[in-house]
Amino acid sequence: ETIGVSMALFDDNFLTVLRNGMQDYSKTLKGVSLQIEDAQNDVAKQQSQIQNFVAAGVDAIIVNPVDTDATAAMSKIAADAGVPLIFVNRQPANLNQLPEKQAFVGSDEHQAGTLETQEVCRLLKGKGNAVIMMGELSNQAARVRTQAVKDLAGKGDCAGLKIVEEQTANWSRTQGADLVTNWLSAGLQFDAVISNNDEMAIGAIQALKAAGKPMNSVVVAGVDATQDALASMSAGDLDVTVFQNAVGQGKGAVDAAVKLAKGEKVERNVNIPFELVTPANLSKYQNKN
Amino acid sequence: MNNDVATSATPLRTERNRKRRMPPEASILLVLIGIALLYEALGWIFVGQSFLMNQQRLTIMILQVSVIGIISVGVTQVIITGGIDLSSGSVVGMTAMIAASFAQSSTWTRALYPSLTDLPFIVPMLVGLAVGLLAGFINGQLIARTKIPPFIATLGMYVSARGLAKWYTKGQPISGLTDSFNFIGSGAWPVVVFLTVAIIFHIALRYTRYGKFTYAIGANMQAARVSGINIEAHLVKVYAIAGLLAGLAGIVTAARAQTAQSGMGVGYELDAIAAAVIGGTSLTGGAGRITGTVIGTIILGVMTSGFTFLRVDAYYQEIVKGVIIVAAVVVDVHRQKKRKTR
Amino acid sequence: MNNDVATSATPLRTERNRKRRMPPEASILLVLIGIALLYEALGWIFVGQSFLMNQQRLTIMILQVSVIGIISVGVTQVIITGGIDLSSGSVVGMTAMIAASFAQSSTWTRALYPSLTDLPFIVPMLVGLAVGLLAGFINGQLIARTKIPPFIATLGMYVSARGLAKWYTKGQPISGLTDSFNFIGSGAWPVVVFLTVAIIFHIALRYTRYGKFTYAIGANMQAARVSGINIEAHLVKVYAIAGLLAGLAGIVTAARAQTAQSGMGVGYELDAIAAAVIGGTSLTGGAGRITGTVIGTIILGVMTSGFTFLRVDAYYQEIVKGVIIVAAVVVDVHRQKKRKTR
Amino acid sequence: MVSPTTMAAVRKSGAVPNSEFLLTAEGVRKEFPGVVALDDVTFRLKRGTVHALMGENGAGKSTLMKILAGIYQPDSGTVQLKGMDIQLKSPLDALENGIAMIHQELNLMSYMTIAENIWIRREPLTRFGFVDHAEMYRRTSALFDRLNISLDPDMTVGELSVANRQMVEIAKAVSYESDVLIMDEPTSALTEREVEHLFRIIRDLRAQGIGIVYITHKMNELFEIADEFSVFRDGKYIGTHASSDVTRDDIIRMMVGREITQMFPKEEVPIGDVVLSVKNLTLDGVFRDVSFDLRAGEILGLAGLVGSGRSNVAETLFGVTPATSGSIEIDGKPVVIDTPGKAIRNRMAFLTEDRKDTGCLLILDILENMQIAVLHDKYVKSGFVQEAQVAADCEEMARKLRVKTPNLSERIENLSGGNQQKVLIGRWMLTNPRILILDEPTRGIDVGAKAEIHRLVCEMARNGVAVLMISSEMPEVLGMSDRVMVMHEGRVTGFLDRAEATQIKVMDLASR
Ligand SMILES: Nc1ncnc2c1ncn2[C@@H]1O[C@H](COP(=O)(O)OP(=O)(O)OP(=O)(O)O)[C@@H](O)[C@H]1O
Ligand SMILES: Nc1ncnc2c1ncn2[C@@H]1O[C@H](COP(=O)(O)OP(=O)(O)OP(=O)(O)O)[C@@H](O)[C@H]1O
Ligand SMILES: [Mg+2]
Ligand SMILES: [Mg+2]
Repeated sequence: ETIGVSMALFDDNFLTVLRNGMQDYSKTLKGVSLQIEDAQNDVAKQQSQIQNFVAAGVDAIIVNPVDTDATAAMSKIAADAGVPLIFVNRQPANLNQLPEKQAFVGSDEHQAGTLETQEVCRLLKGKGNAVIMMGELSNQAARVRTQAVKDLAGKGDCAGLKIVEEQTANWSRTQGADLVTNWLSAGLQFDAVISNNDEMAIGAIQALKAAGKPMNSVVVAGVDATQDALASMSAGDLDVTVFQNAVGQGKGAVDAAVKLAKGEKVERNVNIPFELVTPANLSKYQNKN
Repeated sequence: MNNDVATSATPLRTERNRKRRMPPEASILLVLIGIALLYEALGWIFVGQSFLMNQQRLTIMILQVSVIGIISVGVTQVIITGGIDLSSGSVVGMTAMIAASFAQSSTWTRALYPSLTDLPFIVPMLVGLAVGLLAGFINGQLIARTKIPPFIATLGMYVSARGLAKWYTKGQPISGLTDSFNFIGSGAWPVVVFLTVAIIFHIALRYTRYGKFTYAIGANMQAARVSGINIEAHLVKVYAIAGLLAGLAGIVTAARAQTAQSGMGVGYELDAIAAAVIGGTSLTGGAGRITGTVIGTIILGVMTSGFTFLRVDAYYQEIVKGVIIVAAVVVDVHRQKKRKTR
Repeated sequence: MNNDVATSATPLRTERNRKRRMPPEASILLVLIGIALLYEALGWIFVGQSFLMNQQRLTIMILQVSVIGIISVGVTQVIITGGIDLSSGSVVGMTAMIAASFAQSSTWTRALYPSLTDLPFIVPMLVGLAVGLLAGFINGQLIARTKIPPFIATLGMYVSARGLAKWYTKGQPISGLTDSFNFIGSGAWPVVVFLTVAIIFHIALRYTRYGKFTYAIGANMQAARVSGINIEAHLVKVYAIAGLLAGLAGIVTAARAQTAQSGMGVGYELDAIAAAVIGGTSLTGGAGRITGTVIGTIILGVMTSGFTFLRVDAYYQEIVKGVIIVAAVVVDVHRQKKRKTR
Repeated sequence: MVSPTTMAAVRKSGAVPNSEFLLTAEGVRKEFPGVVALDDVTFRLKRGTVHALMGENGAGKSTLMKILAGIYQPDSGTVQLKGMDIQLKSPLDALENGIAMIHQELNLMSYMTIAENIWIRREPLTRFGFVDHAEMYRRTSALFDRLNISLDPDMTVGELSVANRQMVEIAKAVSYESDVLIMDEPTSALTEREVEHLFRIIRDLRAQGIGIVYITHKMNELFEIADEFSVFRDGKYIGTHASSDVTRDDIIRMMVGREITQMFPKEEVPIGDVVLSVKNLTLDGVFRDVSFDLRAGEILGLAGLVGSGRSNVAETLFGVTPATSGSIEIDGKPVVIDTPGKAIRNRMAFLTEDRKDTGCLLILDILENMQIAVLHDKYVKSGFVQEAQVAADCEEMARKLRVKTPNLSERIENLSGGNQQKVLIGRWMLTNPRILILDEPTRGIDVGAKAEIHRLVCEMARNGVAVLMISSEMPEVLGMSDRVMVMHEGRVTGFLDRAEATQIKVMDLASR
C-alpha cells in the first residue's frame, strides 16, 4: 500500500520524532510505503496535498492537521474520493462527525498543559508567580496548552498560582532566551516559567543561567520530552516536561491506515495519553523520543 | 549600452510588415510545456502512468495555486510600476479572519458575533474586499505621499496585518462558516475566480489608460510625470487594487478551508512575486504581463503536483524546487537573449 | 546657505574646510534616539523605572538582534550593488546544521558522526564559513553569469538551502555541542562578532577599492563596466561575502542556542533587509552605509525590548511593530527631504 | 492670479486673451541646496518667434524652463501666461495651458512603443473606453508624415538610437499642439541632416504663431533659426537682443564675460609612430571591415550620419561589445580587447556618448565619479584607496576643466549637463591614456568650456596621445582633426586629410 502523509510542518522537533516514527515503522511492514509531504504550517497547502494524494491514487492518507478546525474540508475531499483518512496527533474538530473510513490517533493537547501546570503547582506548593511562554500565536497547540494553564491558575491545588506575564517566543530557543532576558531586565519577579514546549523552556534556562539566577529558585516546565529537554532535566535544570508518545502515535496511525486500506475496521478515536516526566521517572523516557 | 545591437541601420516605416515578434511570454510557456512533458516522460518510466491525462490532477495543479495566482495578478501590476508588495500574504490572513467572522453559521456555537450569523454571503464578501482594499489603499498612500520605499511601506503592512489577524480573535480560528460562503472555495471555483481576475487585468493592462499609466510609471517615472500623469493618484490605485485582490484571495482561502486561521497566507507574498518574475515581469519596473504571471503561477502548481506524482521525497522536494525555479528563469533569460541577438 | 557660490567668479570652491554636510545616517540616529527616549518617558510613567539605565537591557537589546545584524552587513553590500539577497535566513539554517554536526561532544550519545566528535572549535567554524561562502558564491555566479535577477537566484537558494537544512538530518535537531563551540554564542560575544564585522565592512566600503566598485556598480552598472570594472567578478565577491556572513550568523545562532535546528533563521532575510533599508540603504542601489545598517538593526532590537518592558500585549506587539518601522522611515525620509530643500 | 484649470478651460474654449507676450517670467529666483540657480531673472516670449536662450553650462537655462513647464516652483517671482498671472503647479498644468517642453535629458519610456510614448495620457479611446491602438497608430503615422520622420510607430523606443529618440521627443512635443514649445538642446544628439529637418519643423510652427524657446550651445544654429535671444550668466539675466543686431563674438562676450579668441586651437604637433592599428574589425550585423591606423599625436576625426555605426566601432575598440572578427594591434603587438578592463590596461580611455546611461554614476558625488576609472592601478595601496592623494588630483583636474560646483562632494546629478560632461572627461584624463577615444566629447557643452576641452585634447595630442574623436558637429570635426575617417551604414567610406577635408566632401562620403 502507498500511504500519503501530510505533516503540519517539518521544522518541529516533536513532529520530526512522530514523522520518523511513522517512517521507521512502515519499513518494518511489508509492502507499505509512505509519501511524506511538508505542509509548512499552511492550511491551504495541506488541503492541496490531500488533493494531490487523491490524484496520485494513494491507498490511504495520514494527516497531521495544521489547524484542527480545518479538518472538515479535508474529511470531505477524502470521503468523496473514497480514500481512507487518519488524523494523527492533533484532534480534529469534526471528530464526532468523521465519515466512514476515517479516524483519529493522538493525544489531547489540553492534557499536556494540565499535567505540566499541576506539577508546577505541586513544586511551588500551590503558591507563586508564573510566566507563560507561548508558541506561535496562530498555532493550535500553543493556544490550547496556554488555555490549560489559565484554566488551572487560581483554582484548587493551584489557588495561589498567579500568571504575571504571557508572551510569545514562537517555539524558538533563542527567542525564548531573549524573552526571559527582557523580562529579567524589566525587573519582573517570577517563581515559575511555564512554557508551551521544551525548546523555549531550554532558552529560558539559558537566560536565567546567564543572568546568574540559581536554577533551584525557579521552576521551569516544558512539553515534549525531547532529548535536549531530558538532558537538561538530568543536569538538574529543567524541572517538568510532558512526554507525548510520538512513536506510539506514529505506529497507531500507520496501523490504522493500513487496516482501513485493507477494508478492515478501526476505532474512531485512538487516544494515546500524555505522560508527566520529572527527575523521578526520567530514566524511563531516556530512549523513547 | 547597446549590448543588444539592432541589426539594421535607421529603421524605416517599411519595416511595418516585418514578422511580428514572438511575445516574451512565449518563451516561458515553452518552459512550462517542457516541465510538463518531462514529468509525463518520468511518469511513464517510474510510475507507469500518465501525468497529464488525469482530470483530477489537472484541476488540482491549478487549484492549489489559484490563491497565489489571484494575489500575483495584483502584485504583477505593483511590480510593473517599479514597486513591490510584501504585504499580500498577511493581508490574505487578515481578510480571511475578518471576512469569516461575518460568515459564521448560527449552528456553530462559538460564533464570534453571535448576533451576526447566517448573513447572506455578500456581506462577508464585501467586508473582505473592503478590508483588502483598505490595506492596499494605506500602502499606496504611504508610498505616494511620504515617498518611503514600497519595500518598507508594505513590510510595515506585512507585520501589522499579520498582527491584526492574530489579535482579532487572539489567535483562535474562525469556523462554522455558512455553506453559501464556502461555495466560492468549493470545487474548481477558485480556479474560475483566478482566471476571471487574470482576464480582467490582462485587458486592463493592455487596453486601458490605467494600463498605459502603469507601464509608463514603471518604465520611467520622470517621463511619466512630465507627460502630465498624476503619479501619486495612480500609485494609490495600483496598490489599492493589489490589496483588493489579496482580500479576494483571503476570502477564497477561508472558503476553501471552510475556516479562517490567523496563519493563513504566510509566505504567499514571495510565491506571488516569484510567479510574476518567473512569468517575465521585471523587478525594475516597466515590463511584465498577466499572461506571463498566469504561466508562472501554473509552473509552481505543476511542479508541486509533479513531486507528489513522482513520489519525490519531501526532503529533496524543496532542494529541487529551488533549482527548478532558477533553471526556469535561466532558460527563459537565455532564450530571450538568443532571440534578441539573432 | 552659501549664496555666494553660484555668483562667485571662480567656478570651483576649493576650500576643503567648508562645513561637512550631516551624514545621511545622522537622521536615522535621531529616530533611534527618539524611540529610546519615548520608551524612557513611557517607562517612568507606566512602569516606574528607567528603560535605558539598565545594563542587562542594554545588552539584550543588541544581543537579540546581533545575528540579524551580522547578516544585514552582508545584505547591505548586496543591496548597494542594486541586488537583493533573500537566501540569508535559509543559509543561516543550513550552516547552523552543518557546522553543528562537526561540533558535537562525545558525551552526547546520538552524535551524527560518532567518529567526529570533540573536534576543536575551528573545524565547525571553518566548515560553517565554507558552507556559507559556497552558498553565496553560487548566488553570485548565477547572477553574474546567467544574468537572472538576483531576486530569483537568491529565492532559489532560499528554497533549496532550507530544504538542505531539513534533509541533512531528516529534520532532527543537532544537540550536545562542545563548550568550545558554544563559547562564541555565550554572553555578549555575538554582539562583539556583530560589531567587529560591522567595523570591518564599514572600512571596506568607505576606504577600499572594493567599496568604491560596489557603489559604482549599484549607481550605474553600464558606466561601471565602461570604467573597466569587472562587474561579474565583483558581484560574485559581494554575494560570496554576504553568504559568508550568513554562514557566520548561522554558527553564532547555533552556538547561542547550543543546538542546531533546521528551522533556524526563518524570516531573518526580511529583518536583515529591513534593518538595512531603515538605515538608509536604497533598494535601487548605489547608496547605503554600514553605520546606518547598524542603527537600523538596533532600532529593531530596542523596539522588541521596549515592548516587553512596557508589557505590551503580545497580540498588539506586531501591529505596533509594523507601524513603528514605517514611522521610523517616514520620519527619516521627511528629515532628509527637509534638509535638502532648506 | 488665475488658477491653471480656469486658464486651461479658457484655452479650450478658444477665447485666447490677446497680449503681446505669450509667456513672461519676472524676477524669478530659484535656489537649490548650495546653489542659486536663478536670481531675479526676466524672460519674455513673443508670439510667432523663436527665442534662443544662451548661457554657459549651469547658467540656469534649464532651471528656468523647468519652472515654466511646471516642474519646479520658483522661490519668488511671477509667471504670466498670455498676460495673466499663473502658478503652474505640475507638468499637467503646463501641458493643459499649452506649454510643452522637450527636455535636455531624454524622457522616454524605453519598453513602450513610439506611439504609446507620444500619446501617453492622451490615448484615443474607443466607445467602450479601451485604448484604440489602430487609431493611435494612424495618428502617429499622420504626425510623422507631417514632420517627415520615417520611423515605425510600433517600434519600442528602447530599440532606437539616441538621435531617433530625440526625434520622437520632438514629435511628442509637437503633438501637444501647444502655444509655447520649449526645446532644451534638441540638437545635441543630431547630425546636420536631422538638424535641417528640425529647423523646417520649427519654421513651420513659427508661421502658425507658436512661440518657441530654443536652448543651444551651437552658435551657428542661433543665427539660422532664432529671432531674438536672451543671455544668462551665473543665474543672472544679462539681456535680450534681436539676433540681427549682434555678432557671434558679442554673444560670446555676453555669455562668458570675456573674450574667447580661438574656437578650435588646433596646433601642428609632430605625428609619431602608429600606436593603434585596426584591421578588418567586424561586429556582425553592425559594422564590418573597419581598418585604420592611429598615430601618436594624431587626432583622427570620425564622421558620419547618425546610425552609421561610429559609436559601435568605438565600443568595440574599447571591449564593450567584443568584435566578431578582425584584429587590433597596439605598438605593433596584437592584443585581444574583450573587456573595458583590458582596454584600460592597454592605456586606452573612452568617453561614451550617452552620459546618463553609460557615463555618470548619477547618485554618487563628483569625486567618486572622477576617480572610478583610475583606481585599477593608481591610488590604491593594498586595497585601500589613498583618499587624500586622489582627492587632490581630482580637484586639480576639476579646476583645470572649470567644473562649476560648490565642491566635489556634490552629487553629479545636480550638475548642469555640460558640467557633468567635464567631470567625465576628467575621469579619463586622470588615467593618463595613450589612446583616447572620444564619442561626441562636447555634446551639450558651452562655448567657453568647449574651447577649453579642445585645448585639453590638443594638449594631450601634443604629449603624444593618439586621439580618435567621433563628432556630429562638422566644424568640430574639420577644425580639430588631422585626418577624418567617414563611415556610412557600418562601413568606412573614406579618409580625408586635414588639407582636403571640407564639409561637402565629408557629407558626400557620409551619404554614399
Ligand atoms: N535638482 C538640482 N539640485 C541641485 N542643484 C541643481 C539642480 N538642478 C540644477 N542645479 C544647479 O543649478 C544650476 C543651473 O542648472 P541648469 O541645469 O539650469 O543649467 P543650464 O543653464 O541648463 O546648463 P547646461 O547648458 O549645462 O544645461 C547649476 O549650477 C546646477 O548645478
Ligand atoms: N540602444 C540601442 N538599441 C538598439 N539599437 C541601437 C542602440 N543604439 C544604437 N543602435 C543602432 O545601432 C546602429 C549604429 O548606431 P551608432 O550609435 O553606432 O551610430 P552612430 O553613427 O554613432 O550614431 P549616433 O550619432 O546616433 O551615435 C544604428 O542603427 C542604431 O539604430
Ligand atoms: Mg540645461
Ligand atoms: Mg554615436
